[in-house]
Amino acid sequence: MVLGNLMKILNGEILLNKKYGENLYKMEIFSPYICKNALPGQFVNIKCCYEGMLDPLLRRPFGIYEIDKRFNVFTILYLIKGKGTLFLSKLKKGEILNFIGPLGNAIKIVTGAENYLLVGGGIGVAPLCLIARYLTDLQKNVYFMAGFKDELFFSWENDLIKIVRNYRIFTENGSFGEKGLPTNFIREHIDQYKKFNFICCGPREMLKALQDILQGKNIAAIALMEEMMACGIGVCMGCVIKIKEGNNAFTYKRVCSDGPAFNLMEVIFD
Amino acid sequence: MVLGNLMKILNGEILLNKKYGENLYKMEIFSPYICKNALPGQFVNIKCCYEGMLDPLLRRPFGIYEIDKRFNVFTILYLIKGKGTLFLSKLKKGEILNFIGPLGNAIKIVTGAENYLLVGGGIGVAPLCLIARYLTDLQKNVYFMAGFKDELFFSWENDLIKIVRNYRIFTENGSFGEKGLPTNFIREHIDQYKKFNFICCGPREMLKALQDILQGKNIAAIALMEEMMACGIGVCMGCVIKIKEGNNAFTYKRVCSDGPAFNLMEVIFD
Amino acid sequence: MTENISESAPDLSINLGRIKLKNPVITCSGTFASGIEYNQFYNISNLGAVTTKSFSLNKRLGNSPPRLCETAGGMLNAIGLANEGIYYFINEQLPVLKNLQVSIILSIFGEDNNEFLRIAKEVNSIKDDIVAVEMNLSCPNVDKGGIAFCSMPDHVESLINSVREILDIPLIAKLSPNNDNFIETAAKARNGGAEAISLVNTVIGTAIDIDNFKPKLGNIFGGLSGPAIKPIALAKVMQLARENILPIIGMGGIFYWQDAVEFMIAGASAVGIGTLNFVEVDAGEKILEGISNYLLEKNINNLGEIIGKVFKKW
Amino acid sequence: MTENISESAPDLSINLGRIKLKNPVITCSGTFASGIEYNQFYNISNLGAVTTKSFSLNKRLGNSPPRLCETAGGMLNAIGLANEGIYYFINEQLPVLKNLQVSIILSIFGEDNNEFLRIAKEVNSIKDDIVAVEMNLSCPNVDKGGIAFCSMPDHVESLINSVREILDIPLIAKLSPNNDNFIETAAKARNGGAEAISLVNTVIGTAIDIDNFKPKLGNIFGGLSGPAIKPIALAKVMQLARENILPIIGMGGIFYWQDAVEFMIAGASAVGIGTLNFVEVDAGEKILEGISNYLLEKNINNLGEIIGKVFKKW
Ligand SMILES: Cc1cc2nc3c(=O)[nH]c(=O)nc-3n(C[C@H](O)[C@H](O)[C@H](O)COP(=O)(O)OP(=O)(O)OC[C@H]3O[C@@H](n4cnc5c(N)ncnc54)[C@H](O)[C@@H]3O)c2cc1C
Ligand SMILES: Cc1cc2nc3c(=O)[nH]c(=O)nc-3n(C[C@H](O)[C@H](O)[C@H](O)COP(=O)(O)OP(=O)(O)OC[C@H]3O[C@@H](n4cnc5c(N)ncnc54)[C@H](O)[C@@H]3O)c2cc1C
Ligand SMILES: Cc1cc2nc3c(=O)[nH]c(=O)nc-3n(C[C@H](O)[C@H](O)[C@H](O)COP(=O)(O)O)c2cc1C
Ligand SMILES: Cc1cc2nc3c(=O)[nH]c(=O)nc-3n(C[C@H](O)[C@H](O)[C@H](O)COP(=O)(O)O)c2cc1C
Ligand code: FES
Ligand code: FES
Repeated sequence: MVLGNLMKILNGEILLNKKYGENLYKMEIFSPYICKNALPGQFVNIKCCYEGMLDPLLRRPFGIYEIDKRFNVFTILYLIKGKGTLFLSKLKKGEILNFIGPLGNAIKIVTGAENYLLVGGGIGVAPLCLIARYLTDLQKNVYFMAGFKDELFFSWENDLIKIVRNYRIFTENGSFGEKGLPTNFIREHIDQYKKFNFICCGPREMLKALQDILQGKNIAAIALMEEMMACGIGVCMGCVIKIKEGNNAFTYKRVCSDGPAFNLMEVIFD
Repeated sequence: MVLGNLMKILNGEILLNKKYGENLYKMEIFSPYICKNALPGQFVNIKCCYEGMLDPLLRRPFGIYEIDKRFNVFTILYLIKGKGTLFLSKLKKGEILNFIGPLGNAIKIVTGAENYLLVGGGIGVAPLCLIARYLTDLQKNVYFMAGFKDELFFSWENDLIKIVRNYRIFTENGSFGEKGLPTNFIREHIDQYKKFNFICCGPREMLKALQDILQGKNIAAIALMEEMMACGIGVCMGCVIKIKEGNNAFTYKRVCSDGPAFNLMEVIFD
Repeated sequence: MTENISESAPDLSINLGRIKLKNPVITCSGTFASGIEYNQFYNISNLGAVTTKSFSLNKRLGNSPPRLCETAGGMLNAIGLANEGIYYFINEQLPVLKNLQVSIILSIFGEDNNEFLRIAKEVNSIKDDIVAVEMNLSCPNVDKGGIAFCSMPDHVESLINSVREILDIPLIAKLSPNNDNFIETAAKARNGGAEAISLVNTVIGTAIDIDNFKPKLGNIFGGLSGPAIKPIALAKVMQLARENILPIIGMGGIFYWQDAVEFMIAGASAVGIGTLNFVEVDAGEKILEGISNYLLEKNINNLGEIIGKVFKKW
Repeated sequence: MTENISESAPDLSINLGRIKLKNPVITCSGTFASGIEYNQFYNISNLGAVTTKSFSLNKRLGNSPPRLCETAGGMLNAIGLANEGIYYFINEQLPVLKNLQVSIILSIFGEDNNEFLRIAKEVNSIKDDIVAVEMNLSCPNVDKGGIAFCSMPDHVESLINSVREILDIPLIAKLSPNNDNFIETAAKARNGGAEAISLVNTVIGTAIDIDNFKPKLGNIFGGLSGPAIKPIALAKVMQLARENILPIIGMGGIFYWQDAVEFMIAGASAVGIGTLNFVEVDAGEKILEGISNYLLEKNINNLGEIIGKVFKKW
């Protein structure tokens, strides 16, 4: 596990801020430092207001979606949720973004594990894309499964096909890819994935369902977790989630500095 | 005196937001309602953040600088002072401005008064321009005197010459127009202006100096006052200034709804 | 469920003891004058009630300027209770408001008990024209060295009691968030005969001009209002509601309809719109609409279902 | 005046009683951990002092999540004083900090007097390595039904007194803005032997999720910090400074160097940077720079000239 001790405050020029769908945007930021130092699973904490403004007060965390070392550009994929992301969506090419990164720990690749099933729900696919890219670069066998509510992520498939060959897309309403939930598909075909390492990111319900499915199956599973953050660097103790520790006991771990990746089977959802 | 009882919340498209100098901008807003109902001396109270944002919390007041009834466009001339005006300066053509207006009372024109000396200091020239225009339309004899620190208002002279023929521009450093203060000039030549009605707007020091100069001279003088505002419509009692009432007594009057124009000789500066 | 039921307008009426209002949206004292100006923006008779600026017996000039200062997410005011006096309200404003058919909560204050009682006597003559009197107890009590009335619970009980003897219409006690003992004060206000509690008034604050080293307000200290204080106000309302003493008009930083709903879930029976009136002059109407749509969407038929609901989920 | 004089660096050193600091910029407890993380962004030994997260005797897990909620101009936290315990500080963190040559103010708290005393005993062994101990008195006193220590002035005096008997280094009493009687408490803290007062801790607040009717924080209530509370904190600091009881470390919502200067003009001898550390990780350095430039521009040679200056202009 690589500790985020390379973190820095950075300014980077926005090279692209493109609409991918109704509330979905992709932003490319010029940053040699991030491109050199960030690893898959890590995130950046972005200031979402102009200097001198206090709304929103706190930075907003975003997983790193792509890194292009040739051009020193990294990318985030984001959904407009509230005022911070609304602000981001209004920024134009050429404006300067202020962010802290790389934050959190890189995903841990166990030697010997060759097959990976990446399961993303909604915007949770974003950090998985960088991980997928990294794993394929390592010649691992990567299968990507994504679930969405509707066709919002339609154009994103163009990004995906550049990373992995084997993937399946589901939507709840069937408007894009297959109709259904990836978790239902996995439940029915779990025998096919016994030799796979799971890496998943998405809504709580999806992670919970996966935990249920994998219960007692002895399949390794990593979940990228989300929680409201204040500092993003492990000092405020604000972003904790409940993690099993010993028999029937638990502890709290910080998503920002102990995670964001956790052993899915140890996460307590309550 | 016309009461601001025509005030409305309005949305208007920005048709132009042009830099006139270092921190000086001119913004044209499409608004048939303002163009139909606003009178010289009145102001608008502008929301200076995007919807859903709370910084800055309060609206910002700006005097109306020009009204073009042919195109239903009114204009404000503004200086970047802090976050509200910084926000305004970043708005682009086509964006929608939210404002309340027309607010405050129109300037009162006494029948029989034919000669007007308008004295503006800094951004105080803005509301005076609309007043000058109005007075020249009424065939009054208007003399415009403007004082600035430096050459910031250089391009503004192009606007001025379209309104008045007789004017004098002073700068403290002499970089534009004559070197000096308009108040010094007036003090020295006060005899020339005995038959004039003064209308002035600018920094406190300028207004105070004019009050001194005019003391006991029986010359009518109106000052457009400024004060921090919360409501802009006369309900919060926040924007008051001290006004003489009777002998040695005083009262407080609201700049927004009792003003912004006051008899300069009744204003108590302390 | 048929479409009919879920789309029928929810019942927005509420009771604050004997006070019956057609909806819970009230304006806060001092942020709406007597409402007449706002009637140019929307029909203010649609509000649950308009609370007037606090009136003293005689005209008061108020504090010397500057009286305002913007802060992060809020504003400080040190108006100093400037007002035209109760006779002005009775003679000049009330006739206009009656004409507009507005439900009026008349806010009053005095420098001492005696002034409160003298105002009460004047108000008695117009008591049929207003729905309640709100006693602004956050103002300084000159008799007690300028300490706020509401910081002395026993005093509050006897004051309200004597006002009630003169004036038989519902009384609302408006309390400040600056005193630890607001729950005790609320209980005493009930004992004295108050019908409801308004909570909160502004929070004491200040700001300094670093260029001239002086306070930014003429009065040195001022009252903080606006979204900045919302979490504080909401906590106070929830703490008071938990004690079940009197119905509460919750206020402090409401800027979105969601804030109003939060106050009701926290236990407020009605909500006060204050500083927001300065920024969005048609806020009363918008907040009301927001609450109504929320109830429709959640299929809630009357406000009783959400008032204090946080305690069921605690 | 020669250019030389006006451009010589102003003297930023200050005294808080026996505590001598090279400059007035301190970090607030709980917003800086023990500082080690921040040393990656700037040299934290340049700060006047680093105040650590409050340590209890043993490790504490803290409150159940969610622990954070953003509000207008501020944030609510309900961390519940989660920390690794005093031994972890002494054994793991202190050696690193000593190496970095940081001036350390160690923040401690206990559930009862006994825990405070037991921590004091442990700290006694490292007392030469820290400049002061800050006693977080805003935490609940389990012996007294969970009321905050600092709301009981007499209790504060005897507690500080007994800690002093065990631990002979300067003590700072950190008070909460949630109690009316903070001036009395400060006086008692002085009587008990405290060297300085830290003011303010967070303001009690809450927020509600209107979709599920539950509080947004696991702990229901939380502490409000950030610019939203600055006017409130500044007023408290000014009220306390006026009484001239003890030197004050002023804090609450400082986000710009101008805010820090306001606190000093209001009477604080030093300033605490809290929530800002989360947003601008190099804030300590920036605020220090801002203060220094301000003094240079105003041609002020030492901080004593501006501390409490508002009272001369009052
Ligand atoms: C480690 C991490 C990585 C993330 N990566 C991405 C990403 O790659 N792309 C993306 O679109 N989003 C990502 N998110 C979520 C993103 O941070 C939030 O959508 C964003 O903070 C919302 O800000 P806002 O101001 O637009 O919304 P707000 O107005 O603050 O809130 C809108 C809604 O979003 C929720 N929310 C607010 N802050 C957070 C937060 N820090 N974490 C989770 N939910 C929050 C609120 O509870 C509310 O329901 C990530 C979050 C974390 C913790
Ligand atoms: C009736 C009236 C008409 C005005 N007309 C114009 C105009 O035509 N053009 C123009 O550029 N400016 C005008 N002003 C001033 C303008 O309102 C302020 O410059 C603006 O509010 C500053 O906002 P800000 O957020 O940029 O600055 P802030 O960050 O709020 O403050 C920066 C500085 O401006 C001062 N300031 C803040 N608000 C006001 C206010 N309401 N009035 C005066 N000073 C304030 C502050 O004290 C501070 O020193 C007018 C003011 C009034 C009251
Ligand atoms: C400018 C101003 C004047 C006020 N005047 C009064 C008043 O006269 N009487 C009173 O009881 N409250 C007064 N208040 C307090 C408000 O009624 C309200 O309690 C407080 O502002 C909190 O609500 P808000 O945050 O929504 O504004 C005033 C508030 C403001 C901002
Ligand atoms: C996340 C968080 C944790 C805190 N933990 C502590 C603590 O452990 N001990 C303490 O005395 N104060 C604690 N505080 C209060 C701060 O030290 C400070 O007094 C308060 O936040 C006000 O300053 P600010 O507005 O600049 O943040 C904490 C504040 C925050 C935001
Ligand atoms: S956000 Fe502060 S510890 Fe994770
Ligand atoms: S700004 Fe409210 S009365 Fe003038």
